[in-house]
Amino acid sequence: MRRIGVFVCHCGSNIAATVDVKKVVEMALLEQGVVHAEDYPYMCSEAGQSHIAEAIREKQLDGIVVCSCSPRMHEATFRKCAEKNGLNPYLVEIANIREHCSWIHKDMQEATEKAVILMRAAVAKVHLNAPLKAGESAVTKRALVIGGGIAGIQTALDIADAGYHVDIVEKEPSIGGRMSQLDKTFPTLDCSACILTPKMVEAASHENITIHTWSEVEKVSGFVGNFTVDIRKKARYVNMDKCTGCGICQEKCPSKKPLNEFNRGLNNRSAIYTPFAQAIPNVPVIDAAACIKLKTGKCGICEKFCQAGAIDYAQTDEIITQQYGAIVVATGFDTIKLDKYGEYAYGESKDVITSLELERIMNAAGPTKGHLERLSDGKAPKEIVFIQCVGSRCSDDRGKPYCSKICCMYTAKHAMLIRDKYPDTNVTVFYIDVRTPGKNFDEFYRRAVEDYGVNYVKGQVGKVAPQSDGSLLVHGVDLLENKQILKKADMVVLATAIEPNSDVRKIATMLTASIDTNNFLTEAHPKLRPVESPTAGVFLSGVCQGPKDIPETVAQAGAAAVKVIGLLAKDKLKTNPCTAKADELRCNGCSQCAGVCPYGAISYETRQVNDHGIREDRRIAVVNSALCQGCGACTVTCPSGAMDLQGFSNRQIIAEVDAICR
Amino acid sequence: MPVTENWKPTIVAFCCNWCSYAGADLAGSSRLAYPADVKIIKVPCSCRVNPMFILRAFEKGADGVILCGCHPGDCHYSTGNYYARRRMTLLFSMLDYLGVEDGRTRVEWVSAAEGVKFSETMNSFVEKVRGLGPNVRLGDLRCRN
Amino acid sequence: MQELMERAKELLASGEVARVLGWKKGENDWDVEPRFFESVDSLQDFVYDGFCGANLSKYMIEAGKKEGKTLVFLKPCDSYSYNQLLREHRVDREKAYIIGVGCKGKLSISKIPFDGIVSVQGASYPDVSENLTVQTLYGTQTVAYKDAMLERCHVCKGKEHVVYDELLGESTDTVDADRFAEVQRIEAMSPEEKFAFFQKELSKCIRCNACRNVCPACSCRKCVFDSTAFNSDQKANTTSFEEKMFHIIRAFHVAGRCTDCGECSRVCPQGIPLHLFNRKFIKDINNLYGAYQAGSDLETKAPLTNFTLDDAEPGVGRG
Amino acid sequence: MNQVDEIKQISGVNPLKCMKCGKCSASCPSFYEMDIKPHQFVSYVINDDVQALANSRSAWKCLSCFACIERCPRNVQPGKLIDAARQILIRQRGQEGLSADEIPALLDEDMPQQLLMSAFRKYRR
Repeated sequence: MRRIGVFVCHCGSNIAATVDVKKVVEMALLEQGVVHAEDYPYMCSEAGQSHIAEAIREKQLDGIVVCSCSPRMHEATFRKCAEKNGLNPYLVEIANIREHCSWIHKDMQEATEKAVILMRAAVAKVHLNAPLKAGESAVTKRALVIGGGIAGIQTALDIADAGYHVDIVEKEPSIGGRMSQLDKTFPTLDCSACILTPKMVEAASHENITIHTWSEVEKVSGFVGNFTVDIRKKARYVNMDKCTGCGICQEKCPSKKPLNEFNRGLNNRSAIYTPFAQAIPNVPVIDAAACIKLKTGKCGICEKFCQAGAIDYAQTDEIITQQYGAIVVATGFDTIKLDKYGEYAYGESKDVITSLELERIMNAAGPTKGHLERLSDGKAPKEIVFIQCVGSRCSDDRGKPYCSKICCMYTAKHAMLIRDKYPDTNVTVFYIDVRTPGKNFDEFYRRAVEDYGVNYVKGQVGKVAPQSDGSLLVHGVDLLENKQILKKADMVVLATAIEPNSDVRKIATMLTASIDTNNFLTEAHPKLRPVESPTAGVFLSGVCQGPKDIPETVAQAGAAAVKVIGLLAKDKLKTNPCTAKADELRCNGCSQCAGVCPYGAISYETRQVNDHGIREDRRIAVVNSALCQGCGACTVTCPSGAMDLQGFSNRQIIAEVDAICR
Repeated sequence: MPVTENWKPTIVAFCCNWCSYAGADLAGSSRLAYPADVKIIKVPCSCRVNPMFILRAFEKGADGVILCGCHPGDCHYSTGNYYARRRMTLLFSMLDYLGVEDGRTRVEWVSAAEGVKFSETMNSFVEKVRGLGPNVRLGDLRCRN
Repeated sequence: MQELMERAKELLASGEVARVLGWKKGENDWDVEPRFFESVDSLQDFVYDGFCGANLSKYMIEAGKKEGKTLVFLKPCDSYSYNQLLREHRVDREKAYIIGVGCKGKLSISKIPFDGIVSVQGASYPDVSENLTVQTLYGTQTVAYKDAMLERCHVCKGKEHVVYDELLGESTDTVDADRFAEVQRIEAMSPEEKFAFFQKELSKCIRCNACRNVCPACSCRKCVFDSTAFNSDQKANTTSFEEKMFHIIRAFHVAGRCTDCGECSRVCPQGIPLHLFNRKFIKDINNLYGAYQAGSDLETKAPLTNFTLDDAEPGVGRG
Repeated sequence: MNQVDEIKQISGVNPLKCMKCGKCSASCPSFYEMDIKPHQFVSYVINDDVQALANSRSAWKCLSCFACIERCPRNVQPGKLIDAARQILIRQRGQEGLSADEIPALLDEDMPQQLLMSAFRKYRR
């Protein structure tokens, strides 16, 4: 019979306010096998843990139940504490009487009653806990970074500097990501390419980094420490070793119709192209959908002009399979589609553009070679209106419920740059609240207002009506003046909401990383573990985890790198001991369980078994505990209950059910 | 059998450790109340819940059993909830076939970020079970005190 | 029946098979029992007629462990069960010599008394004829063969064998009912009526475990109800709920593996229509996940160890 | 039931959802005829001043064109609030609103359909 100690935490007042902890202790002592029960204001504190240690020694406890906060918070803490005092860590169970009880019930009597029941369930379970031992599994000393934007590049550089090999997989023909499309960056207004390109070159030349551009992750299997990843390198139709990047093929290519994605579709590009001048690798790709040679077999001009003989129309996709110890998701973001926002006439008038399109227009390498002009008639705009929160902070199904965080800063940047370069252009910004909370951020915004005379108006815009004379009539409102505003504008820039890259859901499913309804990857803990996914071995870097600007992205990229280095530094990883195990006397060998195992951890062998005196060769299921992750699918498929899950065994769960329904 | 006013239903909720248990924690930290009759049992994945557990809960006096798991596609073990979905569909269909009130059992997919959904699910489920009164059809039909 | 007996003798005598698994006449004409015949002359008692409803594939689990080959006679519906056992590695194909026997539909002895024929002495029918003559204390009565047939034969799955070494005897088609008609009739009832129906049926259950012992799919070395695997070893139905639990779990464990051979209903001493549980699962699986016949082949994944991304949500059709 | 609950119950609007972005006022065609502007409706309800809203000129100047409801990013539906304010006023005045059978007498060809719809919406019993 187990000697169990029950420790009830007040959690300051979080629990004690609505749960009578003394009553829980009193009821605990009535439970079978409970030889010690006490309460303490902060059980997870040093002092609290010393109480547990003392009780273990004094009362020779071999089972601990801590009634406290969620096991996702402090189960590890209490298990370490038990282990330090000579008790197997898997003989500790947590009853969640805070998040699942005290915080959500107001009536003291009701909450206490429930806390007692949850305590009983935990005691009933601990009675049947087995002293498990964590296994070990090897760690492949190599990391994979999905996404080659600033987040991916920074993470890869930091990991590579620590001496581990990193592969970057980038969907586009070149790394650089969203940042390579920006003109200037806030708050220092230095040119985006100037601070990004050196990092790209450093990543390209780093001996520990391999870059796979024009490639996508196709399949991921395995788990932390040994992921097996299939990477599809799409056919470039250009031999990367021979190509010198001279660019003649792009000039001579007759097919100029495809829209240039890099310039947000504002101008066109040739079928064979590199997205931008400083592309890394500086090797073009052929867009199979637009290339006349690949479609009809005629043409082949680029092959003729290429002195290096690098063009190879016969190239096909290639699948590379690689082992990794850790995977970092750095898939970045894109602006949302504005087709549901008819009131801003984004689709109707060419002069209503998004901020990202404005970045390209103001960029010297952009479609207008850096001249600020209207896309409809090419004239310089005299009246520009910026509209904030387009699609952000919308709880209807058209937009996103969250604030995209970076728009107030980049709109202030745009306004300042325009007023500086074209002093006679008036800039008006319609805002709900200006949110510039970073270091030197508010000062930056105030400079736009005070030094550059940008006209900020508090009030959303109701409608943008394109007029017959080509101008745009903006129906706004000035809530502070309580006046409606009808402003004639030459150009309207929408600060569009951002959302994670469209492929992130596919990647999340492959990595079994949890993802929320806005397609942001869920972090293990919003405050305490922001760069790790709950799925061990998967780390988050950049906007895939939530809206953030470049300084935060680089900071998070570094943090993710440190977590990866921490993981790769270990030779052996502790594996979860709560794995499945087959009882050889009950197993029918019917291989139903292998049919449902997602990790292929179950194999079968015929061996001799002594079933109460009957010696027989039987076909027995064997679980490879290194591969098994403990999901339990096999335990329910097994009709005879032969397959059981250690740590969550059939009898333990039945015991919990009985304790709850008593 | 008249439903006595102070009758409180017993609800067992099996929550998967990675999504719905975290969703329950979020409901807790956001102080989104739901009736105290709901007691949560943590399981590694929704595919760990055996029909024996559900029937055992009813046998021992539960009035409603709800199974919460990750949204299909988000399962931490990639395919766990797909199997749970098939098993529970067949089990619930059999319980309806036996004439058990369909409000007593339910499956709900709740992600770790959906604290509100978790609380709303529990409130609506308890409401439905309270409407059905104590569990008779899946309990012991012999004389009750 | 004669050529079966001759062939059995021939194989046994030649030593190709060590034993023959067939049927033997029991105390009365109609309760025919499965039996192992070890010697040629013991084959005199071999019988194959309308009363041989027993499905012999389950006995092959143990037979496979003995020395030498076993000759077994499998009706078309029994062959599905054998195939399912083969797929679950419970039987040894090399140790079995399978003769697929023709089947003209099997008789259910429990049906005869209910048609007002009392104190039956014996029953027999010439091989070909359409009806059955029943000798009773009060003279002989004739019953149409079709009326005395087992329920499962009215909805027979088809007369071709899925696994055999050789075929003997012809079959006649006996299908004249819709397989899921009864299930649909119950499904259409109100919850109260459904509850009353099953309460009435299941309250008759005496937990003799005949259904479990005869079912080829329900053949665990140690049944979950006989072990402490779940701490729920209810050997007897002490409460009305346990009757339901036993039959729900038994049907659930064989869901996707039950070949609908109808043995459970045939052997139930209380005459409970147990096939209604299994057939309900088969109907749901067919509707929700595509028609699947357990035992039809060795490759397709069983429905409960398979999934598609857009399966129906549990309880979607409910209030 | 005090007026705040009454207006919330009629309109089904939760005024607390408003983030004061002003898009309703920006889209309102009869902004200038109104004394209380659309973005202020919610504050009058929150500050328990429903009577002022009911007695305001805005209640009758609103064309119930639903532009504000269409474009409100927070689904606050201010149009329904002012519509509910009208209902409260009509109820206070003993339900002497427009009834369907009085309409044929008021019809003339060049009266726009929209006006009829909004009149019936505003003055119905």
